[in-house]
Amino acid sequence: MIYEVTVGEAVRRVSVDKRDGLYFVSVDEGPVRRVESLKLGQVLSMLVEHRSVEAGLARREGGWDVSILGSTHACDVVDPQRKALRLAGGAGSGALKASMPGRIIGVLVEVGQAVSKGQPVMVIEAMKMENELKAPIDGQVVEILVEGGQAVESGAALMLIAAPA
Amino acid sequence: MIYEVTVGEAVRRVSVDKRDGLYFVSVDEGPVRRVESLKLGQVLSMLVEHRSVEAGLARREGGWDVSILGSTHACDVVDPQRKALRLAGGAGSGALKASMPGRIIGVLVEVGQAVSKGQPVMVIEAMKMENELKAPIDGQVVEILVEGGQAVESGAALMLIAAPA
Amino acid sequence: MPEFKRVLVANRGEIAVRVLRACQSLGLETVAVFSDADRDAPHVRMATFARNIGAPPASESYLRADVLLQVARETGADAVHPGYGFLSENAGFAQAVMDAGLVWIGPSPHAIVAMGSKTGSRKLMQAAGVPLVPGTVEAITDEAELIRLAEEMGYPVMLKAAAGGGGKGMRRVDDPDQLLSGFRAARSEARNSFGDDAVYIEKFVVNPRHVEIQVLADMYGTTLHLFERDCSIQRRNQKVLEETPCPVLPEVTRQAMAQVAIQAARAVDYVGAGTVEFLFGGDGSFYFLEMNTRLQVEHPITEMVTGIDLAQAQLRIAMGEPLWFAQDDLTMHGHAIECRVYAEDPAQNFSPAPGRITAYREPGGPFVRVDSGVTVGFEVPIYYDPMIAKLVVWGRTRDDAIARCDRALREYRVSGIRTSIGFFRQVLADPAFRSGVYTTGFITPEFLEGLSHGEERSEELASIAAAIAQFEVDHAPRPGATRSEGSAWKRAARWKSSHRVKG
Amino acid sequence: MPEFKRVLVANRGEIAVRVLRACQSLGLETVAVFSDADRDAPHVRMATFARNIGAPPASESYLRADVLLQVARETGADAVHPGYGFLSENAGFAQAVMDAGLVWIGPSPHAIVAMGSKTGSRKLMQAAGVPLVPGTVEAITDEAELIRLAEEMGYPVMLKAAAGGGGKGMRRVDDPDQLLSGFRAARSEARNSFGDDAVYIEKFVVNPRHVEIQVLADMYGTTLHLFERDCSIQRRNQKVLEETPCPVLPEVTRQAMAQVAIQAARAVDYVGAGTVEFLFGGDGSFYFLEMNTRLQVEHPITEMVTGIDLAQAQLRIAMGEPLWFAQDDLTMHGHAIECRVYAEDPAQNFSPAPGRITAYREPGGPFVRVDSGVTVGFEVPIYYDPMIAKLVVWGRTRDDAIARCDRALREYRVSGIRTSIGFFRQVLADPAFRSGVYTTGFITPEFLEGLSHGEERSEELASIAAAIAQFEVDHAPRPGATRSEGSAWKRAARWKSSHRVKG
Repeated sequence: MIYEVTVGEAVRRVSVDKRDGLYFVSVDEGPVRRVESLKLGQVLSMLVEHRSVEAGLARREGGWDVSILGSTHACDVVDPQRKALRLAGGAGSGALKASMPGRIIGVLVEVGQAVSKGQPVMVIEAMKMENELKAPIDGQVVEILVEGGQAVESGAALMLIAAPA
Repeated sequence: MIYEVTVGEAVRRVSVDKRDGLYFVSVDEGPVRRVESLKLGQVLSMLVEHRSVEAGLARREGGWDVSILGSTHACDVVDPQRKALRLAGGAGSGALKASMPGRIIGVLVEVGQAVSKGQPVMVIEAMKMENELKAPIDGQVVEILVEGGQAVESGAALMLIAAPA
Repeated sequence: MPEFKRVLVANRGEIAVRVLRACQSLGLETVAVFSDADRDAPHVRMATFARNIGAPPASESYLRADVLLQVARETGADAVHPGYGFLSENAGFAQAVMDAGLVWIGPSPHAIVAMGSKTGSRKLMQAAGVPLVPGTVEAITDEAELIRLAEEMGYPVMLKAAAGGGGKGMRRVDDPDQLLSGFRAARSEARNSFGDDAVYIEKFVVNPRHVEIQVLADMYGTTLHLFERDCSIQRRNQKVLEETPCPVLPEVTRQAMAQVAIQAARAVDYVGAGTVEFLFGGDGSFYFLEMNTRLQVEHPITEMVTGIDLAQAQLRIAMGEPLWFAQDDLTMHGHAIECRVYAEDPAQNFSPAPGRITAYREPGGPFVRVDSGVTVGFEVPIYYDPMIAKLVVWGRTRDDAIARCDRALREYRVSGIRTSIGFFRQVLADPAFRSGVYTTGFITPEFLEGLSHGEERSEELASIAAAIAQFEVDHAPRPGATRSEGSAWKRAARWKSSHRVKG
Repeated sequence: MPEFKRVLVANRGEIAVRVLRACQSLGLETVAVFSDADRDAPHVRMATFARNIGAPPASESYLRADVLLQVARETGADAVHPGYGFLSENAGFAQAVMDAGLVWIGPSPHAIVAMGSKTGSRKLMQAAGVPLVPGTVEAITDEAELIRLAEEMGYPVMLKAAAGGGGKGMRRVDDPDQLLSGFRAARSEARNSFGDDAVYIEKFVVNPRHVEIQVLADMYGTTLHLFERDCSIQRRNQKVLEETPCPVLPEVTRQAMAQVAIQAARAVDYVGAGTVEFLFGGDGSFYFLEMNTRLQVEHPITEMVTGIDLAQAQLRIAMGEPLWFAQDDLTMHGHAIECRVYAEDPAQNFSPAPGRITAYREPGGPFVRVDSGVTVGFEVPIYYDPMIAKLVVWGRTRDDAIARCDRALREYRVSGIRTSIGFFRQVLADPAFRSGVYTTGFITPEFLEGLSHGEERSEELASIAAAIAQFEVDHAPRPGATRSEGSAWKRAARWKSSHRVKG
């Protein structure tokens, strides 16, 4: 099984095999490492060639948030075979999702308005801090799914943006 | 719903009602107390008339082990209606079960031997300590299910004792 | 003599837990309050009694003075501890508590009011002889006066347009030669920018640090200091890491600063625990900033080096106990550091990261203390301050404390939300921090840039973990079998050993 | 100068964790070892490397010197720390480690052997002038000699049948008048019981306490003491709670005992951390019992009052560092108490209670330390010592420490297994303990009897909890919905607030 894992700018091809309860892992076709891995709730205790690594796991859209020694790495995980399938499907529809739970305190655009990728379109407040949410693609605002003042969960769909035809 | 709860020597009749997510509890027909109860994993966080009580729970044969402030109370819980049924069933067969996980280091009786209730019949070792297991009833040893040296889980059946006919 | 037996703690999170612990050590009963977002929070589960006080937004729960007083009445509480934040520096609430016949665990409303106003407290402190950042508030027109003032306050000085803002009309002047030319340039710039050439002069504090003095005062006029805390490591003007002693504070300045703090507290007849904050310049000068009339977030480091439990001290003082130690009984023993663990993402400019904590393990062992307000399973709410815990360590020397702090940070495990734990390891490793010579400008954009570039090796391990986690999901035989590996070890072991004995 | 960078920790549980922490604070890499029963234990998860060393029984894993040395070789470890228990006082293992070219973090095999034999160490100590419980080992026949000996050692004395046992042929004699009649009676009883009238005399230590002195010695002949620990609270001759200072030890005796301990250590050229145990009589006398040539379970209370990290000290001494402080630099600061938390049921005569820990929360806050070897989800194995954690607290005074200890015990939450946490609260509440005047006989059958009678109110609350738990099982709508109440609070809250804003 080969996964494409993206952390920040870096993309790694991680090949994973499981035999007799042990994982054999190779990164970017480097040496194969033996990993004894034990899942304890939301934590993965790994012995990577006997090196002890504890990784906290949290599911995220398209992959996992992995915490190692207090730092969290956002890992996008793609199975290249499925990725191919996914890319073949429809592209260009942009649903803006809440990146954190919070309260919508500002909607900066209107339905019908043209927006460009990266343009701030909404403001969400959490823990006394305001955070701008940006348009994921160039396009036109089709629908706004929340109102000012509304509390939202992380991942909730907030706005639909249609790519130019 | 009324439960008969036995802790040590004391038997209490605990009546439990649930309305609108709140429990209304009365012990031995005493005053009805309002209990807001929240189960957090194996812990029950109760507000008993606003008094905050945290109870650790562990399932045990016939009831619950309940830990409050570091002390564990073995609570046998019986639904009187079912109890009636249970008593109506067959009585007098005695299966000796392991009271803790450990290793059998001594079998003190033989098949066919007569034993009396409370007589030590087996020795189990756990954490460098030896512990005697006692016959649960008067009777005759019918079968010994384990051998010396064997490791057993808590609750494992160790020996069958038949009550005198 | 005020007596009380049951304390309502009008707060949440780690500070509520902190106060509950102090109460319990003194044999006092406690009443916790909680909003709908906090039912399963530790403070609710630790208190003697707990009452719901409303909806999650603080304005509908923790800031509802009327509801808090009603709960105090209904639960038979006879004292109120406000913690920090929320209503802790609200003189009206303090007065209302006292009017209701309850003991207010804090200074008098008079002291809160006096220190609450920036300008009012400056005037009061000036009258009490407390040093303030020197400067004029009126425009200067006479160049001779300007020269005299600059000489008086010492160089460097700052010339500022009275109507200014955004850096316009500001001139730093480092020596007398440049004073007049700088003054003329500033006036001209001010006139051009704001149509007003009024310029005033202020001392420029070079390489400032934020240093504060802890004070304790009883009802009988005894006011002691418990030395300083250095709180210069800040992000967005908020403290994130504090240490004591301040690594660059000369003993003579420490003593002088402490005396000034006592003076400041006495000027408002202060009672209880309070903190006097100073700007400490690289040239050894220091200036009063403000007094916080409550327990400070970073109070634990003072506890670690003095052995005094400040929250217990607040309670005992409020009970009317005279201070049970003298100034000479207090010494600084070793070095302490506190890291404020926030639910936030340092790599994303410290953006908030609320959410459910799915795994949680605090560090332990020698001279490590965690004051926290969360547990596993708790959902860090979006409504309040993102601080979830404080990691406090002690060492015989500063180097010991730093090494132990790094060790404890390595041990701290939080899953489900992002935290600032990894960020602190970077602070501790920084040469400027190591040297002890740093200022309030320590966290620069460059420092943050470094954060977002994860370590290669750590990222590779994260990739492997993510791939294995994904593999397990893709090949999951059935739900609920996640512990199979661990059990396999044990099953195999049992089988082997029982087999061996039989054979 | 011995140098090392990677330490193999040949142990498990809390002491393995303790040593890992010390290594990490010093920047050393670590190798943890684990049996099949310990794969998910914290020490495995905290170390740099971890290796499986065999089946759960200690004889097949933690006691396998050969396997440990092989793992050290394979992992590139260059030093071995044995912890306590297991191979820590095994001179052969120490020698093998050194023969393999690795650094042994402990005293020399010679010192281990010398102190390992009860009779050998007594002779050695006698030669070194260390006080032993006075007595003869040969039978006494001459009454005049008996009188002289009794006078010499002081009353009360004990007459013991040389062939005796089980209390037969033993006579306590409190004053000279009873000596000869007691002697004749003892001889006659001995003759009748054992057919042998040989009787010897030993000093009777009245109301004994177990007091021990911590020592630290470097490679260069410097041997210091770190004061005493009182370990008199015992069950089945095993320590369960320790405190320092000893509440009844006069300063002059403390000094004398400390000097004797240093003498004892010097007599075997001791290097590293060690403990000299004494019997301390109610009359102020004290006698050498034995020396433990390793880190002691109860070492943390010494750390709390001296500020010295003893596990780090072991490592630094083994690196060849001369002691970095002098005797005069050491003072006792405040009071510390340790409770050994066992997985056992105090109400059932402390019978073991292994099993899976289903919920776990350690206490925190000021001056509270937990050294533990477990986490939630861990199954406490049946194979090893039942100690799962040590709760250590500090206070400025003994009363402060006791109050804080009780507070911390209240806070400690363990579900799934029984522990001695509640038992300690009973110890702390006991008037004899409070007074500080107690002996090794503190835990009597009557004390245990009190334990098995639960508190009425607590039992009632347990009954209510059990009934509600049962009710929830009986009325469970479907599996996996256990958090519904909590979520309901939050759902309701969100709904309310979003509703409000819309309206």
